[in-house]
Amino acid sequence: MSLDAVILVLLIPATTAVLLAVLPGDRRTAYLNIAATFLTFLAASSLLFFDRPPPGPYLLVDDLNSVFIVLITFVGFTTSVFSASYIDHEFEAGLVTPSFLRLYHALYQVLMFAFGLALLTNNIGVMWVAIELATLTTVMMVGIYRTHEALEAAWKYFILASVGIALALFGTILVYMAAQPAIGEGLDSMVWTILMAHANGFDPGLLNLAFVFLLLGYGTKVGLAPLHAWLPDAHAEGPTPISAVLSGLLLNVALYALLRFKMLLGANPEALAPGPLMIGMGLLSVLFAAFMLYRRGDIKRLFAYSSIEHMGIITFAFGVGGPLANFAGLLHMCLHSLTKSAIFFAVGDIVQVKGTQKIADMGGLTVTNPVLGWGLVAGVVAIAGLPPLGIFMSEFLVVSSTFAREPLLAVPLVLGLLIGVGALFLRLNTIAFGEPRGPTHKAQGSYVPMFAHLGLVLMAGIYLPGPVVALFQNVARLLE
Amino acid sequence: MTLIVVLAAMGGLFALTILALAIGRTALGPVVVYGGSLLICAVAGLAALWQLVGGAEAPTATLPLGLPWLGAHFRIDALAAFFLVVVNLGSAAASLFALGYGRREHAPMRVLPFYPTFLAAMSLVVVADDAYTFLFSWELMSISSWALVVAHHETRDNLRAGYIYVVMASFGTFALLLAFGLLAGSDGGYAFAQMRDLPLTPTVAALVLILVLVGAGSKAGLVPLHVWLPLAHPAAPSHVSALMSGVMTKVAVYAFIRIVFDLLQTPVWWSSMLVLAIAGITCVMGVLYALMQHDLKRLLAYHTVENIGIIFIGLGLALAFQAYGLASAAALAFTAALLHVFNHSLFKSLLFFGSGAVLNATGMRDMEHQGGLIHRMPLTAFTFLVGSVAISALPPLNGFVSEWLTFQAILLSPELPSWGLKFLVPAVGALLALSAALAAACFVKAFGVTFLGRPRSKAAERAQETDRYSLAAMFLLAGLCLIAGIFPGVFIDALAPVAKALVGESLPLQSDLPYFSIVPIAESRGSYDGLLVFLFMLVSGSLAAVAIHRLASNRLRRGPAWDCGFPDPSPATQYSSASFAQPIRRVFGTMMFRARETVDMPAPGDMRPARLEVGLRDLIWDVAYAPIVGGIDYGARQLNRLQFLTIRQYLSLVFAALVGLLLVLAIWP
Amino acid sequence: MTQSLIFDIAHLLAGSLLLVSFMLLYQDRLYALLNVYALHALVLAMSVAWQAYAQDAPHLYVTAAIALVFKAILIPVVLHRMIVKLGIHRQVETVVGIGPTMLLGMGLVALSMVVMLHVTAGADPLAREDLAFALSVVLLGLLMMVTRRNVVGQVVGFMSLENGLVLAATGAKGMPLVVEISVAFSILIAFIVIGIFLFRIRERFDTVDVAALDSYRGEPQ
Amino acid sequence: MMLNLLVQGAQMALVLLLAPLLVGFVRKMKARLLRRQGPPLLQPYRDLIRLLRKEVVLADGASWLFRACPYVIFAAIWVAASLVPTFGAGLMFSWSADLIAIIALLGLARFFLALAGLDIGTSFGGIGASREVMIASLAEPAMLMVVFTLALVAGSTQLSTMAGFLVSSEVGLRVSLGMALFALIMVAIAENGRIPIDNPATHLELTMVHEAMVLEYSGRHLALIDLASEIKLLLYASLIACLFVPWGLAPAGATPEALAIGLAAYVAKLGVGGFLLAVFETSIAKMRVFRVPEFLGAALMLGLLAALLLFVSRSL
Repeated sequence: MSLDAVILVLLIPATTAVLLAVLPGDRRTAYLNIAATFLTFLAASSLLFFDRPPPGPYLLVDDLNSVFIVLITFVGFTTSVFSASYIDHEFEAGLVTPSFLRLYHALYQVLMFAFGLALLTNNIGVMWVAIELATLTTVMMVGIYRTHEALEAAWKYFILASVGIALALFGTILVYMAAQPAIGEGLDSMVWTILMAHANGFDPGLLNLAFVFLLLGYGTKVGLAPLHAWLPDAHAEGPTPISAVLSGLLLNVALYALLRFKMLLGANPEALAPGPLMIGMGLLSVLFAAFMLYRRGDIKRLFAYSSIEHMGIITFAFGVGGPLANFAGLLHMCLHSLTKSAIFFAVGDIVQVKGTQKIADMGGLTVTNPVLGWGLVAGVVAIAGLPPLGIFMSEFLVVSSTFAREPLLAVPLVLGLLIGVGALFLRLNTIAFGEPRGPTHKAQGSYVPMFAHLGLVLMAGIYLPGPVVALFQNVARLLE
Repeated sequence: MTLIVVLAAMGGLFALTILALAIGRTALGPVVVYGGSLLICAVAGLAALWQLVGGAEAPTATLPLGLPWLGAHFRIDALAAFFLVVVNLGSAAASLFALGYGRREHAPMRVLPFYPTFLAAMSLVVVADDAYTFLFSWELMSISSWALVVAHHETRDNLRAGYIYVVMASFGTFALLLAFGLLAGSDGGYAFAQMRDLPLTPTVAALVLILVLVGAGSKAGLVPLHVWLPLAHPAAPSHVSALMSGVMTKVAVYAFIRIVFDLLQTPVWWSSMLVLAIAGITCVMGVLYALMQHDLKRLLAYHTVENIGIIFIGLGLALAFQAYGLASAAALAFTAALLHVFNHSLFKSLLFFGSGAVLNATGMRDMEHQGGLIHRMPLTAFTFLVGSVAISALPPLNGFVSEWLTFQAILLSPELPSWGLKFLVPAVGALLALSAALAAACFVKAFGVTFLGRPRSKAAERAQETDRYSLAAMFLLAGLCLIAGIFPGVFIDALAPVAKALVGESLPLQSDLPYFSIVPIAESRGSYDGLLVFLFMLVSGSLAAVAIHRLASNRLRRGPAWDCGFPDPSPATQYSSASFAQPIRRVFGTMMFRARETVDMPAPGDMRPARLEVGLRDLIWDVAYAPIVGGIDYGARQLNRLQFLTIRQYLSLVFAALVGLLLVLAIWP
Repeated sequence: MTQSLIFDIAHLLAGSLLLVSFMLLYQDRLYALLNVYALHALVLAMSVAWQAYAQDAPHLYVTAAIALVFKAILIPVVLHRMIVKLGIHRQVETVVGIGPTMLLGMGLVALSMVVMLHVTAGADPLAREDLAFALSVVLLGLLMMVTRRNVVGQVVGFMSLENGLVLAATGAKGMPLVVEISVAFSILIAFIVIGIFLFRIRERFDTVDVAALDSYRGEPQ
Repeated sequence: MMLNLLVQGAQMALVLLLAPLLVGFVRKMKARLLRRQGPPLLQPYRDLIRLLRKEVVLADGASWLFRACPYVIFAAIWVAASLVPTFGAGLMFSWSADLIAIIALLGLARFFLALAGLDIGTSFGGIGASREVMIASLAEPAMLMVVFTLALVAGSTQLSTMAGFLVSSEVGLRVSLGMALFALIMVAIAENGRIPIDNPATHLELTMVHEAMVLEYSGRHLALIDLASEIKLLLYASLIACLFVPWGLAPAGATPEALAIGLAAYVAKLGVGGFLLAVFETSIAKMRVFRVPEFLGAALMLGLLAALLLFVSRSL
């Protein structure tokens, strides 16, 4: 039964992608897009409820990736809802052509397929291929507007991502070579479950080397400093739904790959602990992004950098390890993708309302568009880690659990968070409050996805349902 | 039972928030929200009072909220009950005031939804019994009050105030978070009960103490962490200012007491010195800053800083006595601090209400344009006068009682064996005395310049007495100030269980002494009887009046002011707030504020008016904050270059990272 | 044929690939660069073919064929055309001089050797040596990307890097998906080349012809 | 009980009656020292009665506070004075306010006096009020430091107890007590607006402090305020007397004889005190207003030093 669900998760997007590619570009295709993502979401969430199939050579479902797949498909669904209204407005405004729509929606489904494959595969090679596919797709989507800035951003993204991919592949090969003596030649040496089973027999040195390459390779996708360079521009120049997809989905998928390999190293006693490396890059990203936030004049780049900061926090949390920190990291990842995509929904509307991305040209949003403005305020309050919204809980857990064990690590983290909060509110003051500036049209995009996400985040801050907690705790134990 | 009532009340307040979102725009909105909060807070306050006086077993409850595997723990012990009373009394009074004041709010949707949440959050902090619930409510309190501070966001200053406030608030929260992290230990015992049992090493305990002092102190407004307070408190609508100054700072005091006296079982011997020194400085700095202000609400906010200093002096003394096992002395100091917490919440709210009424009547916060309001709004003037006398620590009102107790506690310092304290405590006493005297001076200025003299502007001439709800609130608090001043024994006895629970000893029972007098230690050591002093003054004053009017003349004639023979027509020649403070500024200001006076005297025949300009500088900002701001800006500017590299340069970054990591691997053992 | 001979030949080929990488670094004229790259691909094809023979893994012949046809012939020709069409300078502009680059390259090779010998004490020697060469080729390719200003130079750098990957992949005994991966990579490279042509990138990756876009990041610089 | 009540009443009446006399005595002494005839001893009484008979001329801008202030000031100071032991310690209500409370009562009086100065809205009232609070802001802490010193010696802030302790033998001579006395005298001079701080006799506007505040008062109001300030002088005199020369002070619940002796001793002390004050005032000149802070700062330092030295001398 549930294997079919797994197949469905991959099949629906694939077929829809083909369908959308052949269908003529039309506004109605957006609804097909929504329907497909919704079905994918249903199929994915069914994975939680039915007993799981035994891991095959290519497909695997366990607690870890079921959490990811449900999150990814859900955000994918809500984003498609938002993008329908958003693209519709672009279409009316005559900014995009039917062929654009066709390409856009087809690529969207390809992307969902790539994500699903990357998450559900049991084979590190396939995972690598899937992530490369996702990268190429997002590259095309970022460049889809064909403006100078968009092309340059896409190109930059493409080059940096290609190098990242190359490094990741080298790492994958190294893992195979480490596994091959213990497991033997052939496919088995690339299958997760088998790798995990025999991990302690691997050559630790090769594993370490492999992890370095994988950290840099997939870390490029996660957007960790100093590999982050593509991220702000890609977020800023693509269509806003794609910014939401990048922040909410792509980064997490790449992180998932990292986590898998971290588990692999963790399973081998002689291999060096991956923790310190991840902690180091996490801290670097947090501090770096926090400072970078200050001089951002472009609203989408602002929140792109905030994504870097939060990916840093998550990497840090997983690097610290331990049941509390892992739980916190997982929670933070889910809540961050919900919140950040909600923020990008708001930003999309704001940019359409104000007709610019320059923060200096927008102001007094809570006066002119109260719902949108307060939505953004809520989003920023959430992303700043303030209650009643959920990120407060994950930050609470990360900081307090770290400080009890490694005080010297928590201090720079806290500094980074504080500096980040300062920057975010500084910009929020300009955007949401003060005298209204810039045009004041009504916003076209639908508010439903934004407030749905914020509602979930709010609930997480106040009450986490038992099953979710149990699931997360299992995963946290898995990641040990 | 009590806990259920309180939690239900909080639920009600959150419900009001939802309701406010719905009907906030209608004329009914303010009435419902403020009326509702008034009732709810009154109920909660009474329940807490019952808990405090009845002395029942501390009720506890755990809801399946917050941290999943922990749940939200709530508990009302004596301390919590006392602070619940303070919080809800203040909230109820503010809501009553707002029933009149809040209706004239021009942006109701920016105030109404956040107001009940703010109230609820403050109470939740007090009843929380685990770290997550505590910090959650704490930060909810900050963020909702932030929303209220930026309610009037059109003016740049308010936005700036809100910004500094939110940053400082997060800073404080992180400090507390780290403290709780240490208290909880590595396996995350976040419930307060677990923290009490966790043994700590002295260094860790010291670290916790410093973090708490920073975290709670930044919220309470201890110098030098006070900078946000005088900006944020005045920026909010007046009833919210009253809450922030009168109540929210007390919640911060609660946090300090809860952690240092309750959770932190390991004593830190030098803690008292640190607290005392900071508190003493806070007192004097606060009142000196206040004296230099022209903005009535900002002046009041700075006085909050001063009073927080007084409270912390009491707490520091309690720590000192406790550290050397002088339980009864500790109880005296502790009770003094708590009593001042209560008193200050009364008169500070009262004074902010008064300033709100003035702001409403004249539309200005600047005292330099007020004047003569006592003729136009006599009732407000009367209540404000009562508040001023109370906050200046003058008998027979309540402010004097708590400061008197603090002095009595200071006089017990010879019993302390530690030499440092022997010398520190009298010095702190001197600072306390200085700040008390300066406070009196400051409120002569505040009341005199605002309410007395002649109107300095058209608006002040046309001022109208404020509405009856506001007056009711103000008279309620003024009455309480008087009652707490002349029957202090009752209140001290109410505090006995708190002191008993936290310092292990409590003051002797006061209420059975003759004439409601209070005797902290022994009759021979010192006693005070507010009631008698009040009666004596009443009797002798009225006696004199009657006698004179009967026996001597009672004739009266109105005439122009004499003023040594040249009465001046223009109100501008009156003493303004700046000129009133000038002597004191010349005494203290040159050192404290780098006060510089520049006189621009035009040549004879030159028609332009002469100008005297005074430049004041906030040294604390210059020394402590400006560098941080500059540093962050510098860092941002330097790092920002990385946003504008070419792809090849970015690749070089990746390359460098790779080579670096490989080198690490190569030298790895 | 004895095991040692197989090993020696594989070793020789891998080593010569590294050598050619150094030759790439040394070139200062684009045409020459392209020719050397063709040689690079050729050596790779031979080494892959040899591995196919050694591990008698026929599917590796496909990879070898791809390397030969696509990289050794097609790409250089296309790039050659491009240089002519876009009127790209014939000079290879370097960030640091050729000499220092070579020294850096030496350092990198030494590093990769140290790392390999340091970490892979246990692995079987063939794989190990191969891996060391592959790693150095990868690093040299990256070095080339960051020290060459020309777009062509950078592309060539990337492609040599990718050759290193393929070398490593084929060196790993019985690694599945090698063919798929090499195909995927060829697609990637095709994309890049097309991209260059599409965006009419003249000199560097980061000056797309349309404007000096580096200056603009939607931000006040 | 009855007797105690009587004694307490007697004390209240006594301070009321004696205060103008003290002032008259000081004036007389000063005049004599200047080789002048000087006003008769009872002149202050005459002034008061004359003022009481006159009608009040109230400035137009005056508010209800302006009319209430004289009574508040008078009441506060009178109550304070009647709680300071004059001829007998341990009076019936002496425990109802200790020394700190008494100082606070004086502070209350000053508070309202300053407000009255501001009420009419004239520049002179402002000058007076602002200078008064400036002086007070230094005098009060100095006074409190004196109280600390004495309280730390006597282990009490209760005047009767302090007097009782200080008269006892175990005190002995202490450097800190000397400093305290010195500081207390300086404070007393400042608080009562005597030379060199302020000149009660002057009407040179720019040098006035006290007079400037009461400039607008007339008739019975002025009478009350003058009387209050006279009582204040008496209060400080008797404070110094009972704290530093407590001999002859009748203990609590004493016999009428003892009370009589105490009364005689008290009058004698006042006489000496008044004479010394006169000598002091005639021998120095008034200082500029902004020299006052240094003067009082010195007093404050003396007080603090006294309190600190106490520990040293004690621990020895």
